[in-house]
Amino acid sequence: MTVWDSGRIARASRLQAGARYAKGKHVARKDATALLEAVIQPGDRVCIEGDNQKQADMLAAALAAADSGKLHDLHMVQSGVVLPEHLDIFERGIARRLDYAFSGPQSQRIARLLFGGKIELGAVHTYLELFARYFIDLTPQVALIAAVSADREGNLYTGPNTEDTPAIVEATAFKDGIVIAQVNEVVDKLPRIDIPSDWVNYVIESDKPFYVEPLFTRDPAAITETQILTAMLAIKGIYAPYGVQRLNHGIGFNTAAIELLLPTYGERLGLKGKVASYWALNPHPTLIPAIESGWVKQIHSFGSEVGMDDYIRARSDVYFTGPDGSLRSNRAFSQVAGLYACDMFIGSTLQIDLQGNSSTVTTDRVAGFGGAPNMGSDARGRRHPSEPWLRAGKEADPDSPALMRRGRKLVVQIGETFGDKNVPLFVEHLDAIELARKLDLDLAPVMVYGDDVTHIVTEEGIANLLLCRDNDEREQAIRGVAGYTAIGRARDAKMVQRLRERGVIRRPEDLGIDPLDADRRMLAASSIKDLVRWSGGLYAPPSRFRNW
Amino acid sequence: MSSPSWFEASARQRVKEMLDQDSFVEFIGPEQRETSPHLSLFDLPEQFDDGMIVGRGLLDGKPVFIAAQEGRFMGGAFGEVHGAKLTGLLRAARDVGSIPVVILFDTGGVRLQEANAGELAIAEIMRAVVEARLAGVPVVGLVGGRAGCYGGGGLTAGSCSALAVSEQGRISVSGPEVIETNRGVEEFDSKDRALVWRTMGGKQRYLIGGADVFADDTVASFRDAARYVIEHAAALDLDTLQAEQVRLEQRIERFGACADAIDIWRSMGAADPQSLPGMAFEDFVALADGLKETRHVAR
Amino acid sequence: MEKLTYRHVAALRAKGTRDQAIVGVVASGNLEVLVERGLPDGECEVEIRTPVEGFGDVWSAVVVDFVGRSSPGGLKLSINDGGARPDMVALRLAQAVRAIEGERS
Amino acid sequence: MLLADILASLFPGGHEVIVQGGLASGRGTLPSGSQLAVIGVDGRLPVGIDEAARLARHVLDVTTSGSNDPILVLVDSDSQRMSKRDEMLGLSEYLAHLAKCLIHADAHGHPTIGLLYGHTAAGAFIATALATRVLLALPGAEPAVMDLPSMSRVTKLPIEVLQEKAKSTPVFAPGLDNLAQTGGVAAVLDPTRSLADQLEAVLTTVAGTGLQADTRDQLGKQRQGRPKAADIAERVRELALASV
Repeated sequence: MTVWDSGRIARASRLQAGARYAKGKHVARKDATALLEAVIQPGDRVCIEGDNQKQADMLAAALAAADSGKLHDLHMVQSGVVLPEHLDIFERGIARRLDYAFSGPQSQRIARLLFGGKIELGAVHTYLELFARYFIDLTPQVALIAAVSADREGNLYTGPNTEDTPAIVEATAFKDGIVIAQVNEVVDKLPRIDIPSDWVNYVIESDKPFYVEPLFTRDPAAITETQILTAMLAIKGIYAPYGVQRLNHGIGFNTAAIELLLPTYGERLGLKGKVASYWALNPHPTLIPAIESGWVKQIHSFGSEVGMDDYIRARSDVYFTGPDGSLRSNRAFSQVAGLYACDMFIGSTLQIDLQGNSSTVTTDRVAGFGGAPNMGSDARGRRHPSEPWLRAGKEADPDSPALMRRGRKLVVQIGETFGDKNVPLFVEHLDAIELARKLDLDLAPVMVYGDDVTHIVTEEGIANLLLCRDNDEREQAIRGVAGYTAIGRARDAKMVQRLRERGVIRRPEDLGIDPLDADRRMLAASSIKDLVRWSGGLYAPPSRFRNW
Repeated sequence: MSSPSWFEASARQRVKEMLDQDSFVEFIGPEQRETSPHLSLFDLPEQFDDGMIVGRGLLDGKPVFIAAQEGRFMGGAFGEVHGAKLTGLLRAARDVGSIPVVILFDTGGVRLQEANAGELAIAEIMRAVVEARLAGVPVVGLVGGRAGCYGGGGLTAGSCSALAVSEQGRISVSGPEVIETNRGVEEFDSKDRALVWRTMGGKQRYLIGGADVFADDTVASFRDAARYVIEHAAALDLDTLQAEQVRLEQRIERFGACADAIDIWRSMGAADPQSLPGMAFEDFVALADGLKETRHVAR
Repeated sequence: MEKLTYRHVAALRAKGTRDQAIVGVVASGNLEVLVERGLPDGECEVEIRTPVEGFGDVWSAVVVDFVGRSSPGGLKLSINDGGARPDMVALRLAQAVRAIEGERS
Repeated sequence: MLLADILASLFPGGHEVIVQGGLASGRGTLPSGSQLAVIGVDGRLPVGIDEAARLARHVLDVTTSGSNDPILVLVDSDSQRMSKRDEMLGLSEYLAHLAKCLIHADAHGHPTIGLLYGHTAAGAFIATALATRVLLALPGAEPAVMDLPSMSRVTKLPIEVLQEKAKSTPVFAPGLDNLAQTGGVAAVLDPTRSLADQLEAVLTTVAGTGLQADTRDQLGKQRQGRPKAADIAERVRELALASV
């Protein structure tokens, strides 16, 4: 006889196994590992919540402390491989297979484990892809999540850093999985309920608050004159002509410079209200001056940012907040917003090749891209028009009839021609290809494909790839802004000159920008302290960013 | 345009913009190429002025000798040439007997690649500071740069007639990393920047009497501070030293058992000591001037 | 430490009457440029000391473009490099010419 | 040499120097009959705020005593005390105060002589031994600005490389010879002879009141340890004087 509810039966037996450690739904911290050993089974798909910001760090440590005789061959399906414990479980044989989206600080170690055969790699995803697969073929049997607080019944308040939690819990709880939450504290009354208690099976009070990385805090003091020049080029050469109202920014210093130039340089260009009003963006501290100057109408966020909570609470017209007043972030929804409702993505990368493909993966670092590939891609499913989208579409394809012409999302790569330690931004071949060969992958880890990129901005100028009519032009347009890198020096000077005459390449002087005007005094804030001042004292930066 | 940030400005900008317009004359300027004779041994690049600018200029029409360290070159550290320029300037001030000296500190201390020369330079500078002061010359220090005022720089600052410091300024002998390396992270967590600043930063120094004027982080504010401290510089004599002895002994008696600067501020009477680091310039000055007990800071 | 010297013909004499100027600072990723008059009006010399060896062709290209874009006739530019990237070098060279031409920063 | 042996050799007729908590203070009579005030740091004690304040108090007591006794500063110290408490309470002020008291005393009839007989380093070195008019040392003294392992950490150069470089220049590596060559240590005494005799000889050269020119940079030039300092300082001085 066919059994149609084997999942439900399995869940019941897992819950029974875990029951001895629980009082209601509450489990003591000291029993965390034992609970995991009881409810997880060898070979399970397990998600440890964690992305480029928040981490279910206590549960990660509890799993890493498990007996590898009891728990082994797990298939980890999680956004981030960020904590040492995330890889310890592979080294110890507790886990074997991995599907993930992002790894920042562990990117070097992950590469070593991949080469050493300790990790069997499924794929490197974007956040949105991985969330999608949670509902199709990578549904977790057990999810280990993090919340700010729980009440006695097990309702959860995930607070400003809600981030991935709803997507993970939705997929797990409604497909017979087990949801285990670490919480900073158990309280009588939650500020608001983000996850209802009947989707949660166990709650463990952690000995310290879950870790959050202040990844989106960029110290204005570190912004260079060259970055300011690239920011001026982007504002005057892209934001202004396209009238970009809806956008997403990456996390680099070039885009931080743009944020800090809006209230100064942008204001002088008369762009207030005409560009940069609606955002899919984390609460970047560097956007505070623009917000305070009345540039920003609305922001939806993937996650929160350390120290921004009070500021957000006091600016609920701008941010999405709950009835309790605190931010409600949601990575899945914000990714969708960035993909479908934004007309531009602008961000930095480590390598760009002659076709415009870009990647932050190098041969010894398997970084994963998080959300960038979704932000930095043209959504083929988009159907609503907007001026920048239509204009970009027309530039790419001037001859098709307007009513049948797809628009294009503006995907802008911005950076200096040389990065840290004089490493060139422009390369003949991406390191990602070499890595894919070494690891025998079916697909090289490309962050943004060249055919999605519309503009490249460097200190030498802007290359508008939409206006290139063939691969040759495209290559020379890229070489034409590649500065003194080997790629740049090998340009066909005559062709580059012709491209410039056609406006495919625009130099600072073509835009009426004098590079010598790129001065730090143009920044609306030149230090973290300035940002605090702009916020009226509401922004409370983490200690490591202070100089007071 | 508002006055530029002191912290952000280069040593040359600070000198140029705090003196009367076009009044600065440099001694042994960069075109003389009197660079360090030792850095090449370590394959390190030289700077034409060795990170120290000395010269004379006018402040409100009155002549001053001025010296400025570039905190971004070798962390503003004292090397042989760097230090000798300041020594020579102080000796000249001693000989003239009437022109004050303004020192714009921005230093991590002794330059390790020429450590012995740097250490001796500081000994010579301190002796020259005292000689100038004994000759009746005010020698004043301004602290608010990127590199802070560490090591021998801190000792030299402590020898000056008067000091002005901004919030960003730090005055200390051992740097945070040095303490952490030698004594462990439990003694001092150098990455905890709030701890660094409340332990050795400008506000703490001003509150406990380690500096005479609290300046805002602008060239204009430091210019005002310099004028003020030149006017109010303490003479160096036995009375001053005895007063300083009493002041320093009392500090140990009163605060020697405090575990943290927050405890010091609380015992000074600050109602909400935690709020001091975040406090805006004017608010802090108003509060601090109510708390500071030693009005005349003998040094 | 590598020492590089480039001499070029310059189209125009640099404007202004100042004898010398200095911009930048020798720090990581930065450099200082000391600019002095004293060469014949149609000549320009750039002398570089850099701890990063083996980038002569990049320096050469930067200097050629600089001489083409600015009008550094009669100028000697001496660089102490702290490992600056070419874009920073180009910026400082342009700033140096502006500084000796007498514009107040 | 140990402190007790040094004191015995200096003051064969006995002395009133006491050592308390690593700090020495008191006075002694040299064989010639002249009186000598003594302060000192012994047993490689780090110099923190408490130590600096006590030493400065002794110096001020001598200055106000009405005598014209020279002050002998005996040094076997660690570096400055590296602690949160000391820096929080303003160690730089305490060390500077001690140095100022010594230089002030020197200028007011109490010639100061330093005698380095053990270790010393960094800020403690500046505030004690280097704040005297004449710095003497005994063989085996170990003055240092920073030890080579720490220097290796900061400069990111292996210790062997630093040791190799130190052969060609006295300018950075620790050690008595290097400090002497750069002009910091005036003379090294002979421990096999009477220290009292040797000290009295030095005292005759520093007799008299008022400050004498600081000649350490000249000494460093003569001994080829500091090629530029003396000339640069003198050039700046002359330019400054000419500018007035």
